[in-house]
Amino acid sequence: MQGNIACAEGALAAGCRFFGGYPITPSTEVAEHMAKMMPKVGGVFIQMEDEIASISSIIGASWTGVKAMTATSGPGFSLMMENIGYAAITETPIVIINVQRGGPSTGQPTMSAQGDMMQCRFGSHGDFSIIALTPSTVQEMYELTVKAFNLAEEFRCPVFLMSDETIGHMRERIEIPDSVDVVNRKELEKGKLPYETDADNPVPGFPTFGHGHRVHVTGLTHDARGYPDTTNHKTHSDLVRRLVGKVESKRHEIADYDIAGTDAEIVFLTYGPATRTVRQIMKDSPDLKIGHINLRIVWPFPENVLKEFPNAKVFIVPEMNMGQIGREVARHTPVKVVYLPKLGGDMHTPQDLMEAYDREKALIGGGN
Amino acid sequence: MQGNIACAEGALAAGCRFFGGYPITPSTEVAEHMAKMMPKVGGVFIQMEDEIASISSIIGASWTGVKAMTATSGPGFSLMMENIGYAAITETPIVIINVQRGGPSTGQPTMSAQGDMMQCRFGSHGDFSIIALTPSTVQEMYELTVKAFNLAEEFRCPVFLMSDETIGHMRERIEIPDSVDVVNRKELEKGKLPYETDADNPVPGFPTFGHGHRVHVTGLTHDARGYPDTTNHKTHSDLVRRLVGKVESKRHEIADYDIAGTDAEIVFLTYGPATRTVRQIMKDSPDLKIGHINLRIVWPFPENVLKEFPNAKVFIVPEMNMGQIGREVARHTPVKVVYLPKLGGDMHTPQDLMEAYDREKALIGGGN
Amino acid sequence: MRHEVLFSGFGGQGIILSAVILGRAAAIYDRKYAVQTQVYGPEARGGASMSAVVIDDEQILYPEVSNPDTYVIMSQPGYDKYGAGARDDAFVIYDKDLVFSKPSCRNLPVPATQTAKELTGRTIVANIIMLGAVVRSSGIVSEEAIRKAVLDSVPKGTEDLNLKALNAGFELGAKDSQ
Amino acid sequence: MRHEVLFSGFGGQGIILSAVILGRAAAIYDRKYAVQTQVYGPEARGGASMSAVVIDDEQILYPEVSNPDTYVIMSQPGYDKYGAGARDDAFVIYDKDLVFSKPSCRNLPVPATQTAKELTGRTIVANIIMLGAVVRSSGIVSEEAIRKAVLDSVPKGTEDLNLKALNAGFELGAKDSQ
Amino acid sequence: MKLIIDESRCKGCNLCTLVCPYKIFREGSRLNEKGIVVPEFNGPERCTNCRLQKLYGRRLCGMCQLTCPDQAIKWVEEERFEDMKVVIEY
Amino acid sequence: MKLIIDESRCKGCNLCTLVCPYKIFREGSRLNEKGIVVPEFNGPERCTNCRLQKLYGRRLCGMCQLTCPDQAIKWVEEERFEDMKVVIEY
Amino acid sequence: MPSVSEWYRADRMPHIFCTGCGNGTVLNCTLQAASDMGWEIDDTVFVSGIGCSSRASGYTAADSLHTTHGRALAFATGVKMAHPEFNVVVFTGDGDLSAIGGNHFIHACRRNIDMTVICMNNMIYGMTGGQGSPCTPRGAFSTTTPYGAQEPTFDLAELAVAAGANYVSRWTTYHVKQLTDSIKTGMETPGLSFIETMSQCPTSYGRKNKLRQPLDMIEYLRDHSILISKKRRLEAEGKVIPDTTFAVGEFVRRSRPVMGLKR
Amino acid sequence: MPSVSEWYRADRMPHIFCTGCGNGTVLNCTLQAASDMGWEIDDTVFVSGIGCSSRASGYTAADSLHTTHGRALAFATGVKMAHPEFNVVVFTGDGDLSAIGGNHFIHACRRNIDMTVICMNNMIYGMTGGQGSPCTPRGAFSTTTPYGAQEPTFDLAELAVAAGANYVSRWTTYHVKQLTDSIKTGMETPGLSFIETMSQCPTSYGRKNKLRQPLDMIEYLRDHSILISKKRRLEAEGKVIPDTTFAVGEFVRRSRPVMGLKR
Ligand SMILES: Cc1ncc(C[n+]2csc(CCOP(=O)(O)OP(=O)(O)O)c2C)c(N)n1
Ligand SMILES: Cc1ncc(C[n+]2csc(CCOP(=O)(O)OP(=O)(O)O)c2C)c(N)n1
Ligand code: SF4
Ligand code: SF4
Ligand code: SF4
Ligand code: SF4
Repeated sequence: MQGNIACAEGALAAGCRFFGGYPITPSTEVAEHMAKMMPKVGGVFIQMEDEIASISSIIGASWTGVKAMTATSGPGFSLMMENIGYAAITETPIVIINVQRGGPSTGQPTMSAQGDMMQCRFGSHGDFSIIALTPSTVQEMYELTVKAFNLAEEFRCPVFLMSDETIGHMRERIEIPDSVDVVNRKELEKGKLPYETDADNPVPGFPTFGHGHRVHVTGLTHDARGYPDTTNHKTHSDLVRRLVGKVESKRHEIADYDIAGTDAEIVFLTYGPATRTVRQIMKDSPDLKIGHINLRIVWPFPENVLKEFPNAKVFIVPEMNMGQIGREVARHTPVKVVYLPKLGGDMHTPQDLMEAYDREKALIGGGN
Repeated sequence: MQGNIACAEGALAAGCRFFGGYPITPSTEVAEHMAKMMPKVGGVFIQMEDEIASISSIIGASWTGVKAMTATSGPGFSLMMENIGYAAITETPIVIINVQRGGPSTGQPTMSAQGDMMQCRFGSHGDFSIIALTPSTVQEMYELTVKAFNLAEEFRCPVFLMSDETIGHMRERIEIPDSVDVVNRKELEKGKLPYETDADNPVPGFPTFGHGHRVHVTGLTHDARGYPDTTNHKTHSDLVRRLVGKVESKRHEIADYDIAGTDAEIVFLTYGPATRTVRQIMKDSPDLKIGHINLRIVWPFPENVLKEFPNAKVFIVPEMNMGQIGREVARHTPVKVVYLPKLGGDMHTPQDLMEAYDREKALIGGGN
Repeated sequence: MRHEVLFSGFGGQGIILSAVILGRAAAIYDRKYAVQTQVYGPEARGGASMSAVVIDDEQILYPEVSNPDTYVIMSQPGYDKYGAGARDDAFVIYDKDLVFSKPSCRNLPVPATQTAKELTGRTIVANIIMLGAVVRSSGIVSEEAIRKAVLDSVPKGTEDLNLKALNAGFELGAKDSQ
Repeated sequence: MRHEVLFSGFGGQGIILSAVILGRAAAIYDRKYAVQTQVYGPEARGGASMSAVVIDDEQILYPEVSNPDTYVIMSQPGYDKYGAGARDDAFVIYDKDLVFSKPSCRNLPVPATQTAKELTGRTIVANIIMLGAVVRSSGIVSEEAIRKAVLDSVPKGTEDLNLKALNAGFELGAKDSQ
Repeated sequence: MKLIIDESRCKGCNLCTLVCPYKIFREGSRLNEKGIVVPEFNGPERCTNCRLQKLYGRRLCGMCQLTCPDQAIKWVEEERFEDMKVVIEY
Repeated sequence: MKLIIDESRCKGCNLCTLVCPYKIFREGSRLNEKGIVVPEFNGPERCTNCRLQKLYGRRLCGMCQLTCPDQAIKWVEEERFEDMKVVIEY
Repeated sequence: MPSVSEWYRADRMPHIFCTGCGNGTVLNCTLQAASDMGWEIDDTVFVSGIGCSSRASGYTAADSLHTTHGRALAFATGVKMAHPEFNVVVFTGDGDLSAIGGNHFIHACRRNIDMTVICMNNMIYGMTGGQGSPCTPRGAFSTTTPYGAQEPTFDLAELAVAAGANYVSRWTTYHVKQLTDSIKTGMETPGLSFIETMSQCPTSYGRKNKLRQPLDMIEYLRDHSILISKKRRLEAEGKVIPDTTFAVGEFVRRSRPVMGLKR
Repeated sequence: MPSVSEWYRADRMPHIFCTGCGNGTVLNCTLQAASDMGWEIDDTVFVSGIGCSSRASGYTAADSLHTTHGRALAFATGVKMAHPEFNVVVFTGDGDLSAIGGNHFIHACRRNIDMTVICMNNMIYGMTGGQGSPCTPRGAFSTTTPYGAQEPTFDLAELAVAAGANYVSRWTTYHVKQLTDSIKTGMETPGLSFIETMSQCPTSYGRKNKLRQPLDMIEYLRDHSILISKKRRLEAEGKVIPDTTFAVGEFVRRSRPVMGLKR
């Protein structure tokens, strides 16, 4: 099965019943599969006039209580930035698939990249937080899409599956479970205000349209009733801190990663395709002491994972960009961080990583 | 004079003769002043149908050899993300004014903020680099706008004036010089290819439309001729590295900052309004040992400035956001970084900063 | 010496323009330093509006008013939000048709809106009346400076109307403040 | 054992589909592990197209072909770019109507496009002929598996046409490779 | 039924003075707490709607209410004793 | 003047076989290097444009050239000795 | 069946519109029509973009979605397609709908989605303080057309017709009865109904164009409107119609294929 | 005056269009018209968006701006307004122009900017492999309409008329002579000229709709077109015109106010 198809299947399994999208290479197969499947499951597929309309439509759909998603790639992703912020401030659960390709701009439409990792976190104006998942196998395209929907419901924020052309277009066999764990929309309790929260419950219940909540939803700074309150400093400050905090404060619970070789001095931190390459060299050279962190969720960044490697002398971060998540690593550790950018469409080869390993090994000195 | 008007006047002085924009609070006065002035100087003011069209129009205008700019705020800025990447990859000199307001989304339309600092660097998909200037006085709204145009010509990349409602709507007296230093478009030499560069000259000459270069400009990955070459890894890798490198490698030359109190243990790093507050407390309490870095250019981030404070025990970074440039500081120094977010529309007060100072002072201990 | 003047009222009363004019008078015609700032709702009318001017002989660093010495108040909500907290030695001048509370510090009630209506048939120049009154009774800028600044700032064709209002304000300001 | 098969040709020849079918045959019908990847230009036709399948008995980590043991080449530029660098013990099978170079390693020229045209009047099934030929001559997947995979993958109504092509391919593959 | 202008909502636009076919609103003169000059009634008894609405069991005109941008115009039940004052003019 | 099909450009769509009013193109049969079957000429001397263009000093038809999506159809100068072969048919 | 007063969100009144702003009137007519339709509040969703006019959604008692500038129709498409049982009404301004939102406008009309779109066309950007819009008449002043607007203007109703909407009409805030009836007809007509209301913005438009008083503006609207039937007749007779007038009335009522119909 | 062959960018040929793709034909007609106009190459700028059709700009010898998807007209507006002396020609596809680019389309028409816009309407998204577009006929198959397209379609020419363009026509790639003449008329007409060309995409549209051969597709286009004069006559006579046909010919030629005229 192709990665993109696995993603669409995962969405359907998670209960997605509304897809609004716009074609773009290399994510189009997600939409095409949805076009085929939605009528069969009683859901809605609609091809919108552009990506702005796509994300708008899924936010609208989500307010009717339906799980909704869209899929795109770089240029379309850039167009979604304004309404990603809208989903964040209105706390609308939505899932956005970005099958990354080579940027900037139209760049390399058919080639793989991971250049939108910072964008998915910081691409919309103002402060808020989001969750981003990064599959490295076709199986994970399926599983992490399910998980994306669950996290969207749990945290009421935009959740991104940040895949790439390599995994999106890769075909490998996957196991589709008979059933998956699904988190459903948590309806607002009667009598509660739409955005009423407290420190323990920073995520309010959802006042689904048509259920009698008579909610007013706005992208303006709003109070607990959901009413605009745009010049009150405290309302705004509280709201933004909550939007950021509800995700960031839970980052170690949200975290999803594998680690290996925790006693190593040289540690690779990867997400997406490079994870496979690190595993390949670890398999090929079982005697080398290689540490490995594979992040399946990069945002919020679970910086505590770095502490699992007490002997680390260097973190090598191979990315198909100029070094985006590497920046985050550097921010959290005094240990040396080596950025290993790979641009142009290819994933890191075992040679690439072995060379980096050898280089760092030589710098560190000492036996193996 | 109002900050936004000073900005427009600076643009005119720098030779801006095309303005394409769309109204949005709190940047609208820039457009309104341009509407009034452009006909008088023989330039073009056009109000486009939205912000996407606005940035498109100024890129188009720039290729005819005209200096062009637009002005916007958060929501409009988010809409410009796709074409910011286009300007970057085509190396089109343009200037974008962002008078920041409270986000995310429509947020606090009339209140001040600095929430788009990461976005201006990372908001478009893929890797490239840009330059961002941050005025803290109405005088600087004028001067840094002039400088923005000069840097755009020099580096052929999008240049941002990242102002905010506080400075944009502030009125104070400014001195307008009789003439300003202006960098003009450097025309491509005849016989050279449109994107022919070498290590010493990473910025190619400009093949202005109508001058016989017969250039093909594309947002696809292109070779030195400007022709699409979208599956060649090296073409892409070289192009992206050059787009990033032409700015980042010059970051210490581009840098524009003031420093004070280089022997201090407690150092404030500010840009925009908070600069004024730090200066106020330094004036009010001349006996305190306070270090201060005021950045007039935040991107590319001139990390060497941190080394000017050998005694620094803490960098306090007051920002009208949840801590965006503070991240960059943390990435470059092992010294403790204190984020001092202020949200809701107000700038940092002297009390805010004194409290932070006292808190850190207490933690550090020792005499003054 | 640093002066902080705070204007407050309904949106649409010209609260921001008043501050702009005062700032201009100080900066351009009295050659002092002045910084003008504001807070306003997204709505053009109805919401509360606040603007402020800091006037100083030296360069102004921190530009916000933190502890105004002079208030010009043109609505009850504006009074409740700002004027009510005025420090003891502050001076509060207010439109007595629209503010019903009584400040405890030195103050001057001015029938600005009423006077505007009587004088011109329209309430729109009430803010200029208030400006005249506050300048006369506080001397924060010279009368010559404020006159020039008003003329600079109002739409063509309304100069006479506004000067009339300013002069009316001077007269109302002359009355002893309480 | 890891097999790496690389397909290359013009866009529009069905290069990607060939790899998909081979991968499917291996993974679904031969119950091995298989990963299929590709490189293609933005243009639907004309540009060079490359796709690859890695087949292994164990789970496949690094999914790209780094050093293919089998090449299926359907254009001269495809040969120049990929086939020319084949290692000595590799096997190169190519459309002899479209590739004019002669590989130095073990190889098999197949008149696939010509045969397709003769067989069906259209060149569109040339890739299926190549598939048949490579399976027969390399044994990389079972013939049963490839037959099922072809049936799975082609548009309804064209099954017979494609089986005919596959069988023609088997026959062409039977001829001894050089 | 009786027509009232809710002073807490009226913003003094005077549109009601334009649209009423019976001209029962006229520009006011008194400044209210918000500095607003609310219109006054001028022979409100001429309003058919006030008088006949109950009788006919439906709204007869309502232009002022539909037009008033500030939802300031409403009909309220009258005190019983006003029943006597019914006068209809055309 | 003489009509040629540039084999390096022709992609074999056969649109020229449809549009030529004199039907001077017909589907080809030979596979070229790129695996493309380029159309063949069928009585090209019937083309008015080939023969009379020079005489009239302007393009007479050119449907094939305008239609050919691949810019593969061109007129080139003929070798002198072919001058003799002019035959016009209607 | 809720009375018309129940359709207002009482705890948010008074609204933020300026003195004499036409938006309040259009809100009245819309809620009157909804009430006349016998709709249930909980089956109804109001969607809007950004602008003064777009604030209207927040003063209705129903579920409402105040979205981003220009995008109301795209959000509404999601709402209606996901849940066709809702009555969906969109409030928008001329800037929101036809400047930044123009694409969603023509696509919603093309798809002919079963909803009612009410545009308060005040010929200006009110919320941001009076910049020109695609509907600002040639020659009119605004803060971005200080020398009088030079760009040709849109005829939004004609555009909606060409794009495919099933019902299209235009009225003004002076024509409250006709407007109310027309909105109701729109609500009844399957497919997309587009009702354009020429509306006064005394603050931003009036101030710049010597129509500062609400009364002046509404009289202007009244005096510059001409019934579409009359206009067509005059045109057929070859008469010149001054280009400052605009047609009011029903532009089209038809039954093209529709999306998002109640199941 | 450059000959027509000089208008092609020789070092980029052959182009990337598929066998039998109509885009190459439209390119020919456009460059022929430019050459007939006697334009200078260095006074001319071609602008395009993203899509197969939008690649056409890169095969012209002139300065050309291959922009982002849907935005060609907005970029072109900047080029033309900044430098009205240029002849500006825009190449676009039905997706580029009318899906993502719909807003710039109607606004460029409204502004009536003096340029020539050539849309290659192949009723599909070609570049991305054959998804439905707003111009995909109802019932037609594509990768995103696997059960036949359900959405109503745009009539782009009518939309351009309603939005305000001075010159609007439609032809097909079969009508190369008429198309060339029409493009030339468009180039001569001040204001925005919109020339829609129904064009064949055998690869993406044909493959899904039993029109796989270029010849089949072009014959389809020929057979489904009807002269607009004839269509109007038939309509006036009350005849039913099958909705699979489309009108070709000149929709409008007029002289509304124009922006960006040569000085
Ligand atoms: C993306 C974006 N651009 C610009 C704005 C600023 N803005 C808010 S409302 C508005 C214009 C509203 O005009 P209109 O829709 O005509 O409504 P009105 O206020 O006149 O009722 C603009 C430009 C915004 N909020 N978002
Ligand atoms: C913002 C954005 N969204 C989507 C795409 C992907 N994309 C490229 S071309 C295209 C469609 C082109 O269709 P059309 O304009 O009809 O041209 P054609 O290829 O059919 O000639 C799409 C959706 C893109 N490049 N950018
Ligand atoms: S229409 Fe309403 S708001 Fe206006 S004056 Fe009359 S009662 Fe007051
Ligand atoms: S029209 Fe051109 S490309 Fe097509 S077959 Fe004829 S010569 Fe070849
Ligand atoms: S600015 Fe204009 S549109 Fe906005 S509320 Fe005021 S009068 Fe109405
Ligand atoms: S996919 Fe279609 S539109 Fe694109 S080049 Fe091929 S035939 Fe032409």
